[in-house]
Formats: sequence, structure tokens, C-alpha cells
Amino acid sequence: MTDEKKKRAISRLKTMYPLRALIDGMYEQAVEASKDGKPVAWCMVNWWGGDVILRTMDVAAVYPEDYSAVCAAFGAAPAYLARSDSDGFPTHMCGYARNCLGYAAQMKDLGEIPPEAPMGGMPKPTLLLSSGFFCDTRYKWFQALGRYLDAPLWVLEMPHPGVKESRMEGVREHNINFLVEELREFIAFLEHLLGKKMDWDRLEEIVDDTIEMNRVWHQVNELRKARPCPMHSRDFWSSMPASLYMAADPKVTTDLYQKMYDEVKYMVDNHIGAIPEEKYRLAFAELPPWHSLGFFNQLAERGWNFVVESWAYHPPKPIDLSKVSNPLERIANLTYQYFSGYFEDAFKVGDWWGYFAHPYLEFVKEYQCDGIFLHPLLTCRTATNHLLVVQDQLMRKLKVPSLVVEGDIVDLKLFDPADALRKAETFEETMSHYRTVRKEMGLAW
Amino acid sequence: MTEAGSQGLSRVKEIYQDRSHRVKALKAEGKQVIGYYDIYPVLEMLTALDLVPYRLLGDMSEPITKADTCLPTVVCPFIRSVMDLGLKGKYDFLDGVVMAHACEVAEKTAHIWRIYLTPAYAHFIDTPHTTHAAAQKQHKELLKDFKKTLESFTGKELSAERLEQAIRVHNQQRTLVRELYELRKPDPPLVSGVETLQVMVALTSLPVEEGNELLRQVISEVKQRKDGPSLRPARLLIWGSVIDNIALIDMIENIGANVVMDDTSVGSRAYFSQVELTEDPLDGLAYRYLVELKAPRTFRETVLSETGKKDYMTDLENRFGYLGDYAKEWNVNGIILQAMRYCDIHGYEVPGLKDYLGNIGLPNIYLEHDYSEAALAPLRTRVQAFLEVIG
Amino acid sequence: MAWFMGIDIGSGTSKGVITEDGKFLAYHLLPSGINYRTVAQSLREELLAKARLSPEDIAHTVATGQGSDNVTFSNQQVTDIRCCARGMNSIFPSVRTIIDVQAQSSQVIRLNESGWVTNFVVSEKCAAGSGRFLEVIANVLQIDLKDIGPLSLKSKHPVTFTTGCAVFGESEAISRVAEGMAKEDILAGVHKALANKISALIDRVGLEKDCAISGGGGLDVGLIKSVEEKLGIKLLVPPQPQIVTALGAAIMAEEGEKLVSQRK
Amino acid sequence: MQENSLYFAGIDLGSTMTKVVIIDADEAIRARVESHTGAEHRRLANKVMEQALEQANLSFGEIAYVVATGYGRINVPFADRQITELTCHARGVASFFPSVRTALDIGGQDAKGLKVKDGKLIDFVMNDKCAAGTGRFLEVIASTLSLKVEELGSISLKSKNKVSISSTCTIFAQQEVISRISEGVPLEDIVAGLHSAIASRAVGMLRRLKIEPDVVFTGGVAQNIGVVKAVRENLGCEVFIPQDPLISGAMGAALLGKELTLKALAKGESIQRGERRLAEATFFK
Repeated sequence: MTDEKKKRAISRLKTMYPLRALIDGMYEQAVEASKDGKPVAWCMVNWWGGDVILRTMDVAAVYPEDYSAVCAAFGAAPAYLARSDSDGFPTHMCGYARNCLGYAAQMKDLGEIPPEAPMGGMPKPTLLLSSGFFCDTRYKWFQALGRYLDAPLWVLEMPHPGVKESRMEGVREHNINFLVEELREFIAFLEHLLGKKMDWDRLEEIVDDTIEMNRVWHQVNELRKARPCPMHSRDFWSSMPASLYMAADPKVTTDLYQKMYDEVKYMVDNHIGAIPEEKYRLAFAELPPWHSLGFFNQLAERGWNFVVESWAYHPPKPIDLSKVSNPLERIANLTYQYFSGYFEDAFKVGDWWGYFAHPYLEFVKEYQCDGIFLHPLLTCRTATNHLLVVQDQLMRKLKVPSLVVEGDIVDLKLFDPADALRKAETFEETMSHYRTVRKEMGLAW
Repeated sequence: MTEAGSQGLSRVKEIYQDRSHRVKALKAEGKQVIGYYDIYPVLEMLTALDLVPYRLLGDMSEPITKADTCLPTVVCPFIRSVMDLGLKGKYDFLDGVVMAHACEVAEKTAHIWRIYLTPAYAHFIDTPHTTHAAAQKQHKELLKDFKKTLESFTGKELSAERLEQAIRVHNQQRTLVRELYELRKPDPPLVSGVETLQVMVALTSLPVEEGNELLRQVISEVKQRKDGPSLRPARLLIWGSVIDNIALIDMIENIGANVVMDDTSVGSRAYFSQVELTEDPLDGLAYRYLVELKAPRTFRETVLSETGKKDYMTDLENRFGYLGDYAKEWNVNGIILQAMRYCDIHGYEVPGLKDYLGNIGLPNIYLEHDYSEAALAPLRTRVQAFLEVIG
Repeated sequence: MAWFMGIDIGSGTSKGVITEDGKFLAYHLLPSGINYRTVAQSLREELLAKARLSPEDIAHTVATGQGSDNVTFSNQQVTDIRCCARGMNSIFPSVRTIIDVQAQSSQVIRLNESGWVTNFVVSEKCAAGSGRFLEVIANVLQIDLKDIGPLSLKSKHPVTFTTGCAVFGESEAISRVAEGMAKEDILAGVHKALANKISALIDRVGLEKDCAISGGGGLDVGLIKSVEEKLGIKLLVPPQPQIVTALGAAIMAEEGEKLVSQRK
Repeated sequence: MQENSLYFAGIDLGSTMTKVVIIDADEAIRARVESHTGAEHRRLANKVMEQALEQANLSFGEIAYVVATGYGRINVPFADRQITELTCHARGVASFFPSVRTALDIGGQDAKGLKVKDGKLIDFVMNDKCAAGTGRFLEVIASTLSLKVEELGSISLKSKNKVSISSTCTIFAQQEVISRISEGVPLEDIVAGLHSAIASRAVGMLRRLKIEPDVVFTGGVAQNIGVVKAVRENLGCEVFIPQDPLISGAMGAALLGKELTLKALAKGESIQRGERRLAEATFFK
């Protein structure tokens, strides 16, 4: 379906490639580390808290979430899924988790990294770091890994206040405090496990770099509000993991994001768009169909520019941490900001789903989207739960229509580009209709 | 405290047939009714303020239509059913709702419920996932927040005395439920699995004092009656996702087994741990509702052996040991593991739990269903074959 | 005189329509079978024969439907959703909501006074939401598809189908039969289940009157009745519900709209 | 009653086929009838039973014990007892292959994996939730290709390079097949693809039982050499097929009936019989 050979309608950013390369490097480094007998962690994305601590303690980290996506893209997933199925894990559960469980099972049988594992595979972990963020799978999956791995597991907690509750007096304080104490307990656990002490000065430095990395990355995305939008979602997806997975020294990553900022800024100043003719500006909800990204070129040929994505993959709203000195508090504030950064505005308009649901309303307004592309994932509840609400709210409050095309995270065949294009053509008529409706309502775009 | 004079099990059946009947009557008398989801909202705090706790349950026989507009089909059909009933106005009589972070979808649904059903009072308790010291401290803070919103909603002060009183009554209920479950130990059991579930559902539909009264009636009735369950070859324990409808257990018992024990949330899970009366009552409550409640949604630390490595079997023992004890105490010869489709927290447990049960030599079978009476039909053959295997 | 052709290659049936100066002239139906290319060809020949025209008389041809790629002689392709809206708009200009029940999926289309699609939702990739469910059950009951509707109308006590899945639905139907339930009650049950699915779809895009039904489902009086009961409104039913989309295609051909051809 | 003059009947009322087997005290098959299951189970049960009696040249009264199994077992009013198809298949398969440890049975509407020890069922898995991986899958596809189910097997053997069918759900697979056909992919390659699809699903399910040899494959789908081949490839071990893969359930039912009867007679007890309503049952309400 993809037409990669043909000249692409989407012009990619040059500064994206080195950022994308960081992820590939992550796996090599982990394998090297484990060969040298250095500690390796399998991590859930933990929104920097655990990452900075691991990095300070010289623990190499890989992220099974990302690795399962890799397995899917390389076609290695079906074998791992079959293994997890035959080991009795219900098939309706997270495809990433089932893929990873199958991988771990095979690694246990072989006593080494399965030979056919893509990207050199994930080495046997010294520890597992999970998080209670967003979905139950994050900790149940790693707990279930105990069947195949003897590595100890630590679960990092993350507070999930409701919008109203988050505004109550003292709530922010005890949530931040909770995060800080959680990080302290994790450090104690690590020090015991690795038999070495935490280097607090180094931690402070890495924390500051991480904060800066997120700030610059946020600046890059701010530039995408320009018409035409200079940076397509494909470039976002290629460069987002570098910060989300903390694939390298945050100093290096920050520098690369800064270069990206300069390139995008130049395009904005010269009114250069990511696609030849921007007829429609769209937001994309949740994970893309990794395997058929070429499909976005076909949409680009029709004048579809994807200008913003899910809140969940974006850096936190900027927050002033100059008054916070303790590194653990600084990181706790950043992580908490990532989760609750939109709550204040959500509270104002009485939008009770302050993350996932509400940010889309702000994004669609600020990035002036004509529509949103919703991609429900069959085995990922977290990426799917909120989409109906988003669809409903966008229509009721902003008269912005949604295009729904089902897919999955590992069962790649589920996403049908032909079907998507068929819907897309019709959707253009719908987007034009609502442009006039929004005008009548006096909305800006 | 009963209407139409009906007592004990017959009253239980009445309530099971028409759950909301009693609380609606209480509402007419000016009481306020608060709906709650699953077993993590701290009910003592409602009772202490003279609010009637009423558990949000689903309806297996009602097709889900309205919920499709706000909850996708890939989430737990039980919570979809609850949301569906809400959207259809079946819970309009509630004065408010309290939901906790029982599982991911419950947490999301707390927000969705607020958006679409705009209850006068709504509170969300972000129950932590671990039992770390930090998590226990956080849980107490969360209960303080809950206290604040309750006080401003009722305009009453939630004093330590009131709370202690409420804890006593709820502990009483827990003791009485234990007593009832004791009556399932003889062979044949004095009370059937279907009857027990009906009692459990009734308890979620009444003020705690009335529930206690009802339990006393049921216990004495069951002790005296002659026409209890008959002797059957299989004594089963049923584990897993919430069961709030007798259909499944009725099917199992009709095939030729006695369901004598359960580990589900409208059952032993909700009652088998007491609340310790602590100087600050919130301490005891925070501890019980986070640490003492045993459900897969709570992550429990694995014990590290000297090697710093984790031992799988020890881990299983820590997580599932209590089921082994149940099996011994209730003299169980088979376990039915059941989970709803898309129920992650139970789904992930299955292979490990099967490993554990295999180790202690307890026959078991895993059943998956989609919370609809019709979907139970295909399970019939599995259950019967399972009984043929163990019988 | 100018003639235009619309070809709709669906997963079950293929339909073709010829219009003459905006007026409906001829239509033809063929089972799609497994070779869309050939069915498109023979559909075209049959149509031309019926209309007593030759290929070169046709000014413009629009292909639509699942197999539209295989209509080699078409000048352009348009999605069935848009064609359906245009077609219905030409039959009943007052229609603002269309329920299109096809063999393998159902869709609800909202349209404005000029027949433009203002919103639409396609059923999940699940047989339970489509005519396929009916076929499955009809097969269990060993009755002919065309008899489904009338038979279901006889039902006094429709069976409630609690499952949302066609596969469960099948075994459920079998056990109902085994329990000795009457066929009409089972069918009425399927119709109710289908009506529930459809109303859930409608909830997603909202219902604005008038509301019409198209596609093969429009031939099923039983389905129409239960949808009307569920929604509490009357449905407009075109004389030939299954050719609405093909008619729309012919109209689009006439409009000669500049559309991006997706043909490879 | 003389033991050697005893006859036992097993009736397997499946979702697609109904089978009856009558055996004598020496477990020799006296009658074997297979017939398509309609919607009206009860009447059919009788029809097939009467045919079997005719074949065996016996009167219903001469049958010592009747065990009903299969999907519609509860609708056999003249049965003395109902036993699940899982237990019956295990018993029947063991009678054909005493060394069997693992059995795969793919029927019209379900697929079963059986763990067997000394002719007894000790563990099982089952899929009746999804048409994919069952005979139904092949029926649907066959009708899509306007072929007979029986033809599929031989066609697939011609395949040089089979296509992979990505859709697990029958309905999507059907769609996929149609598009492959219109792409001009040879029929045999598609059918071969379908067979390995159904085989890998079935074997995936079977793996949950920790497969041990000997492995036996029964059920209607075991008559399809294409699927048999695919299952062998997928398992990478020998797979035995009974002469008549359809009747293992009915056979097992008859054998279990015999055991129950002899046990009762040994204890000098009278045989626990259901009320046999052969006559009135023929009137389907």
C-alpha cells in the first residue's frame, strides 16, 4: 500500500534523522552494557522520574513498549504473540505486553537473546522498572514477566487526581510529596540492589538537562501552529521517542532538538510548509499505524497536513521551577506538570477529563485543526478509552469533526489504508461543511 | 426494619429482584443516597455522615446501547453496562457518586460519569497501586480530601466519634458475613452459592445497619432450615472479575456442583478484612482499604532472596497463598477462574495463578465471558466437562 | 441528450444505474461473485442493453463501492458514502440522516440540503452491525433471505439477543432453536439486536429528520420496523433501496465534479 | 439380562452433523449413521436414531443404554444420560488409538484440545467463541469461492506458494479472500493459506495443553487433507487420523454407556435410565 518509491509529498526535516537514530543506539548500548556485565533495566515509560535516576546510577535502559512496536514493524511480533497466547495470556490484552511476554518466554527457553530478535534484541534485565501511570497493564505486564525473568520489579507510583480534586487546597503539595517519596524509595531500592550510592550532584545535573530538553522540545512544537505547518506528525513521531524514552544523555538530545528548532523556525519565517499545499490541518489521536506511514503521503497529496498529535506524547506545558531546588522535587514537579498541566484550563470550562480528553480541545483550537483523525487501537484500552468522548466534545464545543479508523498496535493488518482513504475522501466534504458552520458561530478558523 | 414483613432469604430475594426499592423509600424519607463503584471507596465515611452507600452494579440482561457513545467496545463490559444504566437514567435517584482508582477503566469512567451525568456530588479517590510506605501516607491524604468534599456537601462535620461508630457497624457486617461464609463449610453447605450471592448483592443495596439485621435473619434461618443445598460431588471456589448476577453460579450449581467459596468483589473480597480502630480513625481506614483489601489491582512487592533475585514461586505464594488457605478451609476440590473480556487486571493473573494452583494440585479451569447471559451458554459445556474431569 | 453511468461494486451485490439528462433511465443488479472486474463488465453490458445505448453514448462514468478499483472503464471513483448521500438527496431532498445497511457493514450518514456529507460513522469491523448477521442467522434457521422480513413481522415475543457478536449470535440462535423458539421470534430478536447497533451508531452522529434507509437492509421490512420502533420515528424507504448509491454515482458523474481519481 | 446380548447407543448431536453409533457388548460397531443437523434437533435425533436401529436391525427396546453428547445433547429426549462431547471424544479417540495423549477435534462450530490418559479426559481447551479456527470458517470461505467444503483439501495440495491470510475473523477473511481472488492469486494458494491459518489457530490453542505424542486429529475438519497437512507441518510431529473422524464422539458416548451399564450390573444395581420418550419426541413443538 505504501508508495515509498514515488517522490514523497511530505518533506521531512533534516534534523529529525539524528534524533531517530538515538533510539536505535539505545538497544545497541544496552546489549553492550550487558555484555560488559553492567546493569540493564527494562522500563515502562515513566515520564523521567525513574529515567534520570537510572541514568545517574549508570543503569542502561530499554523500553519494551518501544521494542514491541519495533517487533511489530519488523514482522517478528506474530511468533512472540503466539507464544504468549499458548502460555495462556488472554488475547484481548495489550499487544505490546503479549509480544514482550512471548519474547521473554523464548529468551528463557534459549537462555539468551532470541537470534531472530530485531535490532539486536533486549538483553536480560537486572531489574524491571514499571509505573502505575495511566494503565493497569504497565505494572501487571511486568509482574507477569516474573514467570520468565528472575529480575526484581519496582513499580513507581504516579498520582492521577481528578480535575476538581486537583484544585483542592493542599492536593498539589501531597501529590508532589508522594512523587518525591516514591523516588526516594526507588533510590533506596536501587542502592541496595546495585550496592552503590547515588551521586546527588550528578543527579542534579541530569535533572536540569532533562527539564531543559523538554522545554526546547516544547518550543519546537509551538512553532507548528504556523500556517502552513512546517513540521508533519511523521517528523514528530520520529523525534518524540528521544525525549519520551530518554534514549541518550539529555544534553545531546537537547542539542538535537535545538537544531530542529532552528530548522523549523527558518521554515516558519519563510512560510515553508511540510506539504506542498496545505488544504486541511489535522490532529492525530494516539499511536499511528507504524507499518503504513506511507499512507500519510497519500493524504498529503490530497492536501492533508497533520499538525498536532496526542497530548500524551507531547512534552509538559512549560512550568517555572526556578524556586524549586531539590532535584527530586524538580523532577516530581515536571512529571506532575506533564500529567496535570492542562487541569487549570479544564477546570475553568468544567471539563472533567483534564488529561487525554481536554488537551485535544485546546490543541485543536490553538493549532486551528479542520478535523481530527482518531485511531482506536483494538488491544490498547488507554489509547482508546477517551476517543469517543473527544469526538463528542470536539463536535459539541468546537464543531470540529472526527474521522475514525480502527487499528492495533501489533496486529498491523487491522489498519486498512484503502478503507481509511475511502473515508478520508468523504471526510473532506465534512471538513469543508464545518468550516462554514464554525464561521457562522464566529470561531476563528 | 423490613417492609411487608418479609424476612431473611425471602427478603433477600425481594431486594435482589428490585435493588433500588429500599433506598428510594429512604430517599422519600429525606435520606441522601451516594452511589459508589467497586470496593475501594471508603464506605464508613459515608455511613458516618448518614449518607446511604449504594453500589453501582450492571445488568447482564440489558443490551448495552447508550454507553457506546462514550465508552468503546474494547473495555470491560461490566463497567460499560454500569455506564449504560446511568445514561438510561436508572441511577437518577442518586444524590452523588464516589469512584476510586479501582482499575484503569474505573478511573476513566469517573471522569466520563461527571461529564455526561453531571451528579450534584462527585468525588474521585485516586487509590494508589502499591503498598509502599509513601503510598500508604498518600492514601491517608486522599481520604482527608474525600472528608473535605463530603463535609462541604452535607454541611456536617465528620468527627472522629462518628467515624469510629461507623467503623464498628461496618466491622460488624464483616463479622456477620464471615459467619454466613462459615455456613458454607459443611458438606453439603447450609447455604448455596446463588443464595450467598443474592445476600451479597442485597448488602450493597441497603444502609449498613439494615444489612446487619438482614444478615442476622438469614444466618438463623439457614441454621434452622431443613431444605438446604443437596450433597454434590464437586465443591467449588470461584475467583475473578465481579459477579453481580446469579446466572453464572446458578448454571454451575445446576450442572451438579456446590459453589462453597468465592474470591470476587461482590463477595468475600469486600468483607474478609476488618478495619482496625486507630487513634486517628483515618489511619485504620487508609491501611485497610489499601493494604488489607486483596485484589489483583494492587501490586504487592516480591520478596527479594539474599541473591537480590526474585523467586517466582515465592512471589506466587505471596500473591495467591490466601486462595490455597480458602481451598483448605472450605474443603474445595476445584476452582473456577473467570474473568470478563477486556478485564486486564484479572487477565494478567491467569497464567501465574494457574501455575500456583497446579503446584498445590488444585484442579482449575479458566472461563472468559462478556457479561451477557447469552454468552454464558457456551460456558455450560466447559463447566460440565470440568466436573466430569474432577468428579 | 446526455447519459451518465454509476457503477457500485459492493461485497455482496453489484449495482449499476444510467441517467438521462438527470432523470433515472435504467438500473441493473448482479451478484458480485469473486471477480469484480468481470462483474463490472457484464453489469455495464446489461445496463447499456436495457437502455438501448452503446458505450460511447455514456458521457461520464463514476465507480463506487468496495470493488470500484476494478471498474476499468470508469472515468473516476467516488466513495460510496458520498454517492449514497447524493443519491438519497435526489430521491428524498428532505432527508438529513441515512441509515445504510450493507452486507458487511452499516453506516449512518448525515447530509445537508445539497446532498453533502456533514458527518458519518461506519460500524466497527464487526459482523453483528451488518446485514451479515441476518445472513448468518437465516442460514441457521435454513430460511431464504427474502423471507426474513415478512416472517419476523409475525413475531409476538421477540427473543432478546444479549450478545453483540455475530458468532455468539449464531450459537445463541442455535440454542434458542433447540429450546423450541419460533423462527419468527428469533428473527425479530436479530432485528432488535441490529436496530440497537444502528441506534448506537446514530447516537454517535445525532439524528435529524427526515431519516431514510438504504442498502440491502432497506428491503427487510422486519429490520425497518424494529429500527422505527427503536428510534420512534418513521423511516423513508426508496423504491429500490439497494441502488441508491449507484444512482448517486450516476448523478456525480453528471455533476462532473472534479474529484481526485484514486485509480492506480 | 444377558451381558453379551446388550447393545449400547451413542448419539453425538453436533452443530453441523449428527452421528449415531450402536455397539454390541464386544464393542463392535453394529450401526453408524451420520446426518446433517438441522435447526430442529429433537425430531432429527429421532430420525437418525431410527435409521441406526434399522441398520443394526434392532428395536429401541433392545438398546441397554443411550448416551447423548455434543452441542444438542440436552435435546435427546430418549437418552439415558448426557455427557459432554469433551469426555466422549476422549473416550472414543482412545478406543481408536489407545496410545493417544493429545487430541485435536475441529468440528462445525468449535475446536477442542483434549489431554487424554488411559482413555480418560484429564484436561482440555476449547474455542467456540469465534468461527475462525472451526469448520464454520471453511464453510463460509468455501461458499464464498462457490466450492464444496470437500473440494478444499485436494485443491490446496496443488499450491506452490500459499498466501498468508492476515484476518483472524471469518468475516474479514472472507473479504480478504475476495480481494486476493480479484488480484488474480491462484485459488489453490489462497485455500492453502486458509488451511494454514486455521491450523495455526487450532495448534496455538492445543499448545496450551503442553502437547505429548501420540497426537490424534478428529472431527469433520480432519477429513480435509489440506488442514491435516497444515496441522502436521505446524506441530512438526506425526498426527493420526481415525478412519472415520466424525464418529469419535458418538463412539465414546456408546462406550461410556457400556461402562456405566456393566458397572451397574456388576453391583447388581438396576440401570439408571432416563424416561425414554421416543414416540412423543418425534412431534417437535
